Amino acid sequence: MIPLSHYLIVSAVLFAIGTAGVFLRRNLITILLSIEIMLNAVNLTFVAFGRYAGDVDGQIITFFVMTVAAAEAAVGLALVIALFRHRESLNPDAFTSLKW
Amino acid sequence: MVESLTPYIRPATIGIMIFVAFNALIIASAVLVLAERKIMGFMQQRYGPYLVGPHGVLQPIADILKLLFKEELRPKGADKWLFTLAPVLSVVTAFVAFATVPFGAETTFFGLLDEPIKLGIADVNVGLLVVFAVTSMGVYGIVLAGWASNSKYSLFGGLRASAQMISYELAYATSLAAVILLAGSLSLREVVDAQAGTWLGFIPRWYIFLQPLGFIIYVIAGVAETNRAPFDFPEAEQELVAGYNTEYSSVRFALFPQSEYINMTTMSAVATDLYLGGWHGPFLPAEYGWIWFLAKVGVILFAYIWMRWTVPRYRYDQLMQFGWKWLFPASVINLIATAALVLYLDA
Amino acid sequence: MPETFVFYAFSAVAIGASTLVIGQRNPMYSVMLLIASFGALSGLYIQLDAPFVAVAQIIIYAGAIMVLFLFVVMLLNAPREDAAEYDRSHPFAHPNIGRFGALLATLLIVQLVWALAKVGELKAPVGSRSDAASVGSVVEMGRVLFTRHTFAFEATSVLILVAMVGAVVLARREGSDQ
Amino acid sequence: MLALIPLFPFVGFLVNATMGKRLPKSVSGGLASLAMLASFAVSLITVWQLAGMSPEARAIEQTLYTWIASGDLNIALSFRVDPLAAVMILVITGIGSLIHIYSTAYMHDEVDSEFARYFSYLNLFASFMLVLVLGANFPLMFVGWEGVGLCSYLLIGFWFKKKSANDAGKKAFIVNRVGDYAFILGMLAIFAKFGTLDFQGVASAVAAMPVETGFGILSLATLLLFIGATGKSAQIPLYTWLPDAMEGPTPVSALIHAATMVTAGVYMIGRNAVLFSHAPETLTIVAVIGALTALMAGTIGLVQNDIKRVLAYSTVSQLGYMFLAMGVGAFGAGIFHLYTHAFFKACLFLGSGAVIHALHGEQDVRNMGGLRKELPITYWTFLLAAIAIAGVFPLSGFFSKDEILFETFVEGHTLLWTIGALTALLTATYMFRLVFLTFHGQRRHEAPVAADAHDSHGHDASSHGPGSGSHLHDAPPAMALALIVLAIGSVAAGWIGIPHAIGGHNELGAWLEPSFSAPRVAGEATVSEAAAEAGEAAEAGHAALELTLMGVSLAIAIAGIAFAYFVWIKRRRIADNVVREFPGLHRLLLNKYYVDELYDATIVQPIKVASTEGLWRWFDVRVIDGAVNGAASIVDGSAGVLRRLQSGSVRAYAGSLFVGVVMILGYYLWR
Repeated sequence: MIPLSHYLIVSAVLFAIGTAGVFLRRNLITILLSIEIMLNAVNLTFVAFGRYAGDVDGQIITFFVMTVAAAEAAVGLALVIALFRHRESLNPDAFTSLKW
Repeated sequence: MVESLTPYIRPATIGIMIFVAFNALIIASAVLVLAERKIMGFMQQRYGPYLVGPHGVLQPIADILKLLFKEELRPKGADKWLFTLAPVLSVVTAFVAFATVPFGAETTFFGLLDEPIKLGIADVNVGLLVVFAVTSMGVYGIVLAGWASNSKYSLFGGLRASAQMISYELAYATSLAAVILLAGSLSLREVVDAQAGTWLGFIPRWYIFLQPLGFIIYVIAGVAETNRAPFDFPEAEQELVAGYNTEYSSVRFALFPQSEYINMTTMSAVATDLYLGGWHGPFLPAEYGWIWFLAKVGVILFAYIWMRWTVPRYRYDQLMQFGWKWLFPASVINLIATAALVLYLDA
Repeated sequence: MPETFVFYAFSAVAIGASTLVIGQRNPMYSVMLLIASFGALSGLYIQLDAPFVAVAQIIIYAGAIMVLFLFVVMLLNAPREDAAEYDRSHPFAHPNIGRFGALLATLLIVQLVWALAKVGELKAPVGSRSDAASVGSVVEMGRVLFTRHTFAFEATSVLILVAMVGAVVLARREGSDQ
Repeated sequence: MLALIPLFPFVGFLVNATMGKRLPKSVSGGLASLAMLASFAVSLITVWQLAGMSPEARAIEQTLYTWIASGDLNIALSFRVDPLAAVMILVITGIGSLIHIYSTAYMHDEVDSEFARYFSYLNLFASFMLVLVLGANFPLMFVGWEGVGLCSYLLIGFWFKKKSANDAGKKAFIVNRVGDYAFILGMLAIFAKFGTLDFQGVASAVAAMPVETGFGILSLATLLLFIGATGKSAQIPLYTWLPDAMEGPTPVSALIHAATMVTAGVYMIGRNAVLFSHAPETLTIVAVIGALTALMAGTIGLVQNDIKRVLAYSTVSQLGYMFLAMGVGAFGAGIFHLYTHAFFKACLFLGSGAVIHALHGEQDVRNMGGLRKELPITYWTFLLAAIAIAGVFPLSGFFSKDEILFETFVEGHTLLWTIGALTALLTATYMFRLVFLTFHGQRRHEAPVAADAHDSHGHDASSHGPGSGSHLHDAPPAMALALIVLAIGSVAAGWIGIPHAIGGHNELGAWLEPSFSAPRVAGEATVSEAAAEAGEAAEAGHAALELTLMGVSLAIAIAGIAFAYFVWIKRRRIADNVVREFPGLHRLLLNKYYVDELYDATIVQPIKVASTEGLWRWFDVRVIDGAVNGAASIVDGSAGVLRRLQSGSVRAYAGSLFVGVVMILGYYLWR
């Protein structure tokens, strides 16, 4: 049987990858993808713990996370499209007008 | 490992099943190619393919050979990997989708096997969802093909495919949910077995009689999912030369119609399992139920082809309108009504 | 030890794919690789006796959300990143923030692994405390979802609605209001 | 059942207020009148039930639910009708419905929405007034008390496009607020003393106590309540709003500022008769104030030229009478006068309204005269009401006023009696001055011009067509009906209170008697019975004296009328001569003793100055604005530094957040 900690480590690594992606990439879409990676890492943690504790709550929370992810993707991509229409660019550093 | 996913069968038999199903699908697609052209001919009062072999029955073989000997073209500026991946992906998903579709009761293949086995590759407790999941992956093949070949027609085809398939998946899934409610199980085999027997001795207990609306929605959405006429927008000859597969040739090209026909077969098989009582039917012993199964699938496939050569293509906006404003609400209503019915009967 | 092998295989695919997702510049590839990573994750879910979550993962993430991403990528058709113009006024807006972030990420991994190492209980096999049936059954899941978590469920439905409206409003071109 | 009485008008209000704009006049007006009639019917039934009971137990109480419950303060939303309340609800609903009907004709020139607004206000007023009367405890009464104040404000300022109307409304509201404040204090005092605010509870608690000697808590509470009453019922010192209230539509003046609302104070004292009768100090004050108000208002009324103002001052003076009665402990007499006064004063106002209506907004008596011919109905009804108020036997006014004077005399307040008698003379005089100036002699006006000149009235003269002044039309049927009914009332209303001295037996007095005594517990009954017997005996003893006094007051009335006739019909010069002889006095009266100016100088201006110079120029500008600006500048300064961090780059933010995560996690690990 695989120890719980293995799953947790996997999810930790995935989460870190996601976070790194947010910083490394200069493309809004890829950044959104990185966020999806993070969410999935968390999902994995939930499911693993749920299996360990032996109740279905972990999986159910996963569904809620998926729902949120769907909503986030929809709104995020809509924003990306709107932004792209304004400046022909997907670079987050190009949208720094929201400051002092 | 997980009990739920292990179809507690011996690897040998699972191998047999895979072999059977795989070849069955390939043959089916070949037969469909011929059938399509024959029926088209019949409908247009022509002979259709007639030269290759008696009444042109060998026409599919000829087609395959022709395509095999064509040159592999890849347009300049096309994306190397995805251009190759796309057709493979579509055909693979098409095959995999069939993995959890049972197509017969226990049989020994006319005594070839010492003990009977269940016809069907994997019997999963969420089989229905697996089918749905894999078919939903099928869109990628087309979308990638459209994008990778770096041509505007293909791109339009891909965009259309993605939008269309996403839209119709909703109605598709919702109509499935109604059946799941009735059967109370996600396992296709259990759904089928729930339809054994008859009402009043002569009406078979098929869900099509409980779910007429659901069945219609399923078939329409299925047509849209497989990008068949009248919903064949991804490859609308008159508008985009050949849609997503404009730039394809030879084997890569061959894989697309191949996967399309396999998807059709899967759709029909699932429809049979869900609505037409699968392999259950009169006159034949349960052991030969798979004959019934084949017959029913054949009927639905004929309907597919019939539809294609009878109904003209929609306009794209009409497609979206229809999908979102009619089909989906109808399926939701159907689902709610079914749920109410189930509740009422249980209470 | 087949399941150990399966676990490592899936984990490797998931991590490798994710690394590649953030590792190269073409969003198209990123999307495809992410789908692969999701597939691997659903494999892990199956191994965790959560077949329903696994299938849902494929249907929702791979089948719907990623198609949406793909659609947008194709729509905007901006395959490669453009070089950024930075304003130096902010410490974090520096070109090297990328590397800085990567550093932080590795730091985070170290910390998390360390934290896990600290907790001895987690070394126990994942299935040791309960049997598969208790978490595997879809019926049980549905029951809990619609009894204990009804409110959250409804809330998410509202959330989805809001997101839908928001997306429509945002993505609509100016001037096409009528 | 009881709840229905205020409910009907309230429903009418809701309907008119919400969908009135879209309703035609006939519907909205008819609806409002119907609501009033319905609640009148219910009131009749209620009173019938009441009459069925034995005199001691005459009370119906209905508790809807507990309204406020906090600590030992426990207030139920409960209505209670006893003989006193019965009289009041009959007056309110009866005269109220008449005035509603009258208004349908009077306000007919308004546009639909205004029309509906008017009737919604009117209905709201009626329902609040009924709540005031039926409320079984102070807070509920106070609800009605405030509500009628609000409605009176709304209705006085009904023609809000006119500045004068707005000012009058505001004045009424503010002056009333002064009184209400005192009223609240009075309630608090009572709660502090008795721990309950229920009328019954207070009454029984007080009945247990000895009559207070000197100025104690009871006197304080009652005095505060009385100040509230002066506000609502326009007594010195808070009477100044009532004359200005005449800016409102005339039916409103009739209903609110003559018949019902202004009598609320009197009713309140009657309701707490037991309480007040235990505070002799206050009672004396009440009596004196009442008498003085009566006299002063009478003198002012003698010289006013605006027909409605004259009536207004006469109202004030009649209210003075009522308070005089209350003050000398003749609660029954006071209520009796309230009741008769409602009839003839309403009739007078409506009559004046008819005149104004006919003259398209002319209100100045100097421009009237000789209307006897054109407006017969108005004339006769007006005349009857005038005779009634002047107090001529056997019209209603006579009995009530006479009873008051008699009681005053019997109680030994000879001075007050003199003032009262003098006021009676004045009343008769100025009322008939009004009658003669308005209806006799020759026409002294040109209607259209007058209409344009003093269009102090919402009507546009043109709606009647120019030159219609040459031929005036009498009150339309709806108005005529109200006038006639009220005239009959002002003749006959008094006959239920005919004193024993002239062979009647004061039914009203007997009817009201239980309301003014403490709720009796078993065993006490005999005592109060004895008291009643004694009362009868006293009545009998006084018969001779009463007869003489009657004669006197009747003579006074006749004299007043005759004097008026002599001065304003026979020898017009005399009046002018008098004016010329005593210009100072005349100006003093004409300017209402300069009371308004006095208030303005002593109260309004100081407050104005204090608030402008002190609160505004110094406190607001220096302190408050200074604080605000200071805070703003601090924020501004710090923000100028901190804003550097806000680069607008999303990844920068994410980076800072991420650093935070790593650091916190690190802290927990290294710890």
